[in-house]
Amino acid sequence: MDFKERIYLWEIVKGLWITLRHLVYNLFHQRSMPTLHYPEEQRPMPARYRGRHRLTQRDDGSLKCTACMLCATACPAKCIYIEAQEGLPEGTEKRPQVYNIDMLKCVYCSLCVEACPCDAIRMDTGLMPPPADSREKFIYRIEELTKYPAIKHPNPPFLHRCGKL
Amino acid sequence: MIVSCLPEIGYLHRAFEKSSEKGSYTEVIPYTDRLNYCSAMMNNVGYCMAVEKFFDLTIPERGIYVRMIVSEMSRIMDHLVCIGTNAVDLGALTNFWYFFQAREELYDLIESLCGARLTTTYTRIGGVMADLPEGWAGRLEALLAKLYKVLEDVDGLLTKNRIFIDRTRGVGGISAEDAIGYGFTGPCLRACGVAHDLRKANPYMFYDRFQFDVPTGERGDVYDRYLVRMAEMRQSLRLLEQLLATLPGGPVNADNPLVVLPPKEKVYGSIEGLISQFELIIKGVQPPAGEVYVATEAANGELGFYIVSDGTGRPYRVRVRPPCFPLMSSMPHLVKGQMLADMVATLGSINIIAGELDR
Amino acid sequence: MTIEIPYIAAVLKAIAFPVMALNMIPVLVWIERRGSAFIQNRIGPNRANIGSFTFLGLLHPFADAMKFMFKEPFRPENAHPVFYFLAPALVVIPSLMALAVIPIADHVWVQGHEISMSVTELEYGIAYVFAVASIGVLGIAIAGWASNNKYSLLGGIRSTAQMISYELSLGLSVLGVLLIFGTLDLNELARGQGALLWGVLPKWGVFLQPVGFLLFVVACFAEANRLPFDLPEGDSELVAGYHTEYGGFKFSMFFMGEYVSMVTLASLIATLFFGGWQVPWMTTTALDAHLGELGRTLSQIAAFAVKIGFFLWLFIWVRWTLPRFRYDQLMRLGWKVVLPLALVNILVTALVLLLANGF
Amino acid sequence: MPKLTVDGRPVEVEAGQTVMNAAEKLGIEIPRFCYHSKLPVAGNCRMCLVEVEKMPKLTTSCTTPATEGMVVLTKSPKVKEGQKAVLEYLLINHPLDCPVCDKAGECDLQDQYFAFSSTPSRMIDQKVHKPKRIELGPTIKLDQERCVLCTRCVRFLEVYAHDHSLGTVNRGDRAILTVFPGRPLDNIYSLNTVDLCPVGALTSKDFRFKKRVWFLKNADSVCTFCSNQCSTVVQHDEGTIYRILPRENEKVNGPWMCDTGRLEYRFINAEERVKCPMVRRDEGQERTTWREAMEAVGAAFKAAGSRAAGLASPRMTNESLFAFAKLFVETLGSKLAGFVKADAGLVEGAPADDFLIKADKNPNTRGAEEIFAAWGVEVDGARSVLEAAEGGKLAALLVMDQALLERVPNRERWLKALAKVKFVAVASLAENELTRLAHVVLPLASWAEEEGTYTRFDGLVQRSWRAVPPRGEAKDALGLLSQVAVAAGKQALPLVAEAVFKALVAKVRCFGSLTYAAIGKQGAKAGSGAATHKVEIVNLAKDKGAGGAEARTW
Repeated sequence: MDFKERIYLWEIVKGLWITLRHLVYNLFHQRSMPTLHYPEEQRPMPARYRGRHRLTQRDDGSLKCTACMLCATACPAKCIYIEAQEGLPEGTEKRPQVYNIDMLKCVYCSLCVEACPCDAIRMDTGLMPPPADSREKFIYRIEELTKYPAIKHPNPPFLHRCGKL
Repeated sequence: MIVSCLPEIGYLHRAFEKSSEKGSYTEVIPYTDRLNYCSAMMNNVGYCMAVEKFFDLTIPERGIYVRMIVSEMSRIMDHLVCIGTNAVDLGALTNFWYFFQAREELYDLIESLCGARLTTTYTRIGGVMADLPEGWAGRLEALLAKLYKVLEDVDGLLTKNRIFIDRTRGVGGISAEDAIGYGFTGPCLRACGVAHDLRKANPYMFYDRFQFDVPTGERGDVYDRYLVRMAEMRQSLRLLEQLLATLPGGPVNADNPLVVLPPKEKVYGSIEGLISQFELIIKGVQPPAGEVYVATEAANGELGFYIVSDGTGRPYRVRVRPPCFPLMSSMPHLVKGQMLADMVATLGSINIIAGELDR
Repeated sequence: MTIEIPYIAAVLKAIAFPVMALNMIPVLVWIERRGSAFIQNRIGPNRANIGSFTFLGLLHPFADAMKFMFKEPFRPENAHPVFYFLAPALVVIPSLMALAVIPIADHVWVQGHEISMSVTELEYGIAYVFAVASIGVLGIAIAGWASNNKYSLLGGIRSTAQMISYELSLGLSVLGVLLIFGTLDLNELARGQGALLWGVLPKWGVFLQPVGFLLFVVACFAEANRLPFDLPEGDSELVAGYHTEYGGFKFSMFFMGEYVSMVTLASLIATLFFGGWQVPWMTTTALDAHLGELGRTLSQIAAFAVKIGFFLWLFIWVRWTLPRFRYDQLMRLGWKVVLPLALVNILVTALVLLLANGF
Repeated sequence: MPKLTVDGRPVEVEAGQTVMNAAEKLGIEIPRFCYHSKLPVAGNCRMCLVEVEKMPKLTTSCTTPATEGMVVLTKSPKVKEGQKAVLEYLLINHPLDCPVCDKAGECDLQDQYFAFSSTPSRMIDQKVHKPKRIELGPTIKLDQERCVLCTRCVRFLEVYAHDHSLGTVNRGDRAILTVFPGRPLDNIYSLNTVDLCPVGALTSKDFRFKKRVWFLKNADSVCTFCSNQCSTVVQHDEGTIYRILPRENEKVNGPWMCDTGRLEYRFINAEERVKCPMVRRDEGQERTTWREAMEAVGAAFKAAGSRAAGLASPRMTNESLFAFAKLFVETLGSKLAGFVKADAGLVEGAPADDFLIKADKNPNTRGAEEIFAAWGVEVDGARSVLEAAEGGKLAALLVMDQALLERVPNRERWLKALAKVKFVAVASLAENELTRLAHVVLPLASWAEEEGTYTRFDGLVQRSWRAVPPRGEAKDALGLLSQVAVAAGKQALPLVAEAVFKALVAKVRCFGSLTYAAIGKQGAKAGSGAATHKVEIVNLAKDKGAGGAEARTW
């Protein structure tokens, strides 16, 4: 410690100067502060944001999902529960009868999206799951999973694997 | 005055190692996020490097560059948290906010890279989840200058401030011999004057291609740890600058269909891709039977993954060598004979992350 | 029956001054919160509103006050049934009492009566302030003890020791000023600083006694339990120290006590070292001549307000800049640095005065 | 005995063996689709190509006889290239069906593509489309796009089931597997073709879309549908059984199994099962607790003394039968016990063939006879019980199987007789006439829910492992019998099957010196000493299928 450090004051004044600088700058640049006024202002979610799941649909509104269970297999939290049923005569051979995601178990790793061979599940809603007051309400069924559109629709399947998104 | 101290660990024990045996090799990656959650990316990288060692995989240059970039970013983020919270414990709140703002901006970048801030799950066995998005490197480059400024601010507020020096100098010190004896690694060891850094001592990825110094301290006390971490952040920034300047093009994932999932367009469009997808998801990657140990220089020190494979798609055993554990075990030694308030400073300076400590 | 003017004035002042002081608290809290926010690149509280008006967040302190008032007044099971409730009052009342002798302007004449602009004017004013202010420590010590909590007790003990140590320095560091002006009456002190020094500078204590000023300010910080001397609270070590067990209105009384004593101490600094209500370079007579008595009084009050405003801001500003001392360091500073310096300061001052005024 | 080298390793095989056999002998894996060790060789998939020195082209190892001095390479670059080419060829028109295909996860095409090729697709043209979701018969659906035309299914049906309904028609990429119009594939062995199919062309309607195969867990078991006792694998997940597959056992069933046996699991999953004990009150049967039910049983049996009787079932395991006999003969001291074997008349009329299906639908008739004989229970004990019941001499009766009435022709007589018994307890899986008559119904575990051994009609003792936990409050037979003993104020019986088996071997001489370890997964016959106790195997010696199955060489 040299003398300047030893007498406390010099460094304290320097420190005060730094904080004052921030104060004055922020006083006059309030808009550039990083804080968001949250409910009114919302951060734009990046295109890759892993949000709430979404089951994609074909143009006729039927689910793309074929209940192949790869997502349930890849899921490290084992939060996906699927029951298959015979498909409609005009559609694919198999379709899900039950497709539940337990959002309380989900860890948002997106391995299900990566596993899906049909582009049937995506996490591109840009939404977080809203709070609920019972465990049952956190089990999202097909209705909840098809409720929200993508933030960027159509979102080409996993283009970001090659860096284009 | 602290007469004796007994660290009680295990309150965040989540059976990481046992749970890892339950799923496929890929399913462990999200678990690794939860080890040192301040620098999840580095855990991802370390784990994937360990599994890749089974296969002798060659990751394309760009993939390794990307991994190095995220690792160095994570190192900075981790040190920002460590110093920021340490300062809060000493009553200086403002530094924390300056650092956390910088960290937030780094997180924003991480988020646009992999879609999550804390629980990244970014790397994959054989590469990474996704290449850098467009314009990402430029955003990072712009952020680097800002980070230098933040470091300067905190430097100005703390480094020469006598109150800070009084609180940290000679506090929680340990000699180099004792530190090695306890198994210290990382900044805490370097603060004792031992210039041991796995990136230099046992270069992995491309650390031997770039210039950076290994900052060391002298006395191994809280103040030296602070200085070493500050210097390391500057070195990481230096590394990031070099990495960004020489970032090559090309693919990021290894070209091995037995390990890496096929590109999505192949999965949707060809039976071959579809079959590979199914095989890799159902059975997982299946490393040959054997065992590997891969250690990386994580933010806190040597983060090692020891994996035993029995040739199936599930790890037979995963063992983590967490940097925190030896640090925590030295707590009684570090704080003995010191004052109660020093405990807070010391604990903060060795950067105990319970997720990693208890696993 | 006619009540004489001085009595009416005394009653009015006795009501108005504490009300003014208490009303400063929300403003101070607001400045503290918003100021710290801006220092830390945040926005700070700005949500409480009436209709759609938020008044820049000014309503938050009021909302807080309301909340405090409606909280359940509980007592921890093993806390002392009497002292636990008595302690907050013991903190807040003396700090309000100490304000009684602070003059905010020169005397005014109302219908031929000379009225002082303080609640009361005492010849030994400064001694009264110290005497009363030191009762506050009793409140804190009792609060720590009566809570029956080890952290609170430690906080209380720390506080006692700290206050005793620094009260000595506090008293000694002003002796120089008192020697120079030869009075203990605060109004007289302020009046004495109206002259000019070498025809240029106002004859303020700070110019005559720079060392005394610094020591006094340091001692003030310690007296007010503000960072870097907030050891009785020390949130990282003592989980808020003496008021750990307090909530609701009782907690807010500690809070008020702290802020009122900040006001007292800031007023003291202003009065002792910055000429009190003196407008620089303008004496009371000069102002009377130009602005009339009302204008003069108002401008003096304004000058005083500006001065204590600055010092209150200094309290806040320092808090968000510096780390906290350790207990032993605080004691060392108090006994080994501040106290000897104050003694030397008195000696030198006395010698100089002796030499200047002749034996 | 030709000697040859495969991949540089010398091997000697018997004359007439193929190169494939030689490689298998060395443990070298050669990929294949159409070849199956139990089927005639077709050689049409070309997957098993190997390189043989001095042969100009790659040759199929499944058809090439091993000859003296042959040098075979199975992993040379040329072979690998050939394998890749074959796989690419097979995949050209293969539909992108893995997500909807039940075979995914156990599909030879998937596994072999991944193991032997994993080269990306070069196909840019439209795939050939063929009919999908064809109802081939009551049990099977056909997808002609997925079919790789290996004809395993055709060959199986022709050789084993003597059924010529399946066949391939057309050529080239128009070739399809099909049945004659209006002649569905309706064969009791049809589901074996689903096992044989290397891809997902043939899928079982029963298992279709129920569960992904990679979630299934296996438990080795024995089919209890008839006295042939096919070795099986019970595939289950989280307490539910999803399908039963044959387990290869040369001594019993080879790799085949009949459809009836495969579908026998359904009653185990059924919701209608008795899940908790029931007691008859005035207004009918009411749910109750085990404690209350056993109090009633205990009171009745205590009061009955030697007037207690029991009826076992030849569906029970050897261990349970042993415990049952021990309970009545030793613990309760009642000579009135027996088991109800299928009536000769019923066995005569039951479906049976010369392959795997036997007329006696009770798996363990022989075991029951041996064990009861060892305990000195008369062979026709059931008749004595019936007569005693008719005479109103019975105070308490324990029936171990609700299917009692299915095995007797004189049901009315039995019903009338049982109605006269003062107290009837029925350990049961499901409700029927008999349980409605019972005073207490006790939930019994099914065969998949308990461990034990069964003795086949030819004396082969086979082990069955527990696959799933018992439904509801059901108890396995050992536990239930022990409870009865305790309730009657006697000592508890052992609960662990292996311990009971040890006691059984000690008591029943015809089990020789068998142990669980000796039985293993393939079963074992007791030594020749076991034959000293001569038991007439009712009606089975006359069964024409018995000899036929034995005589067949796989």
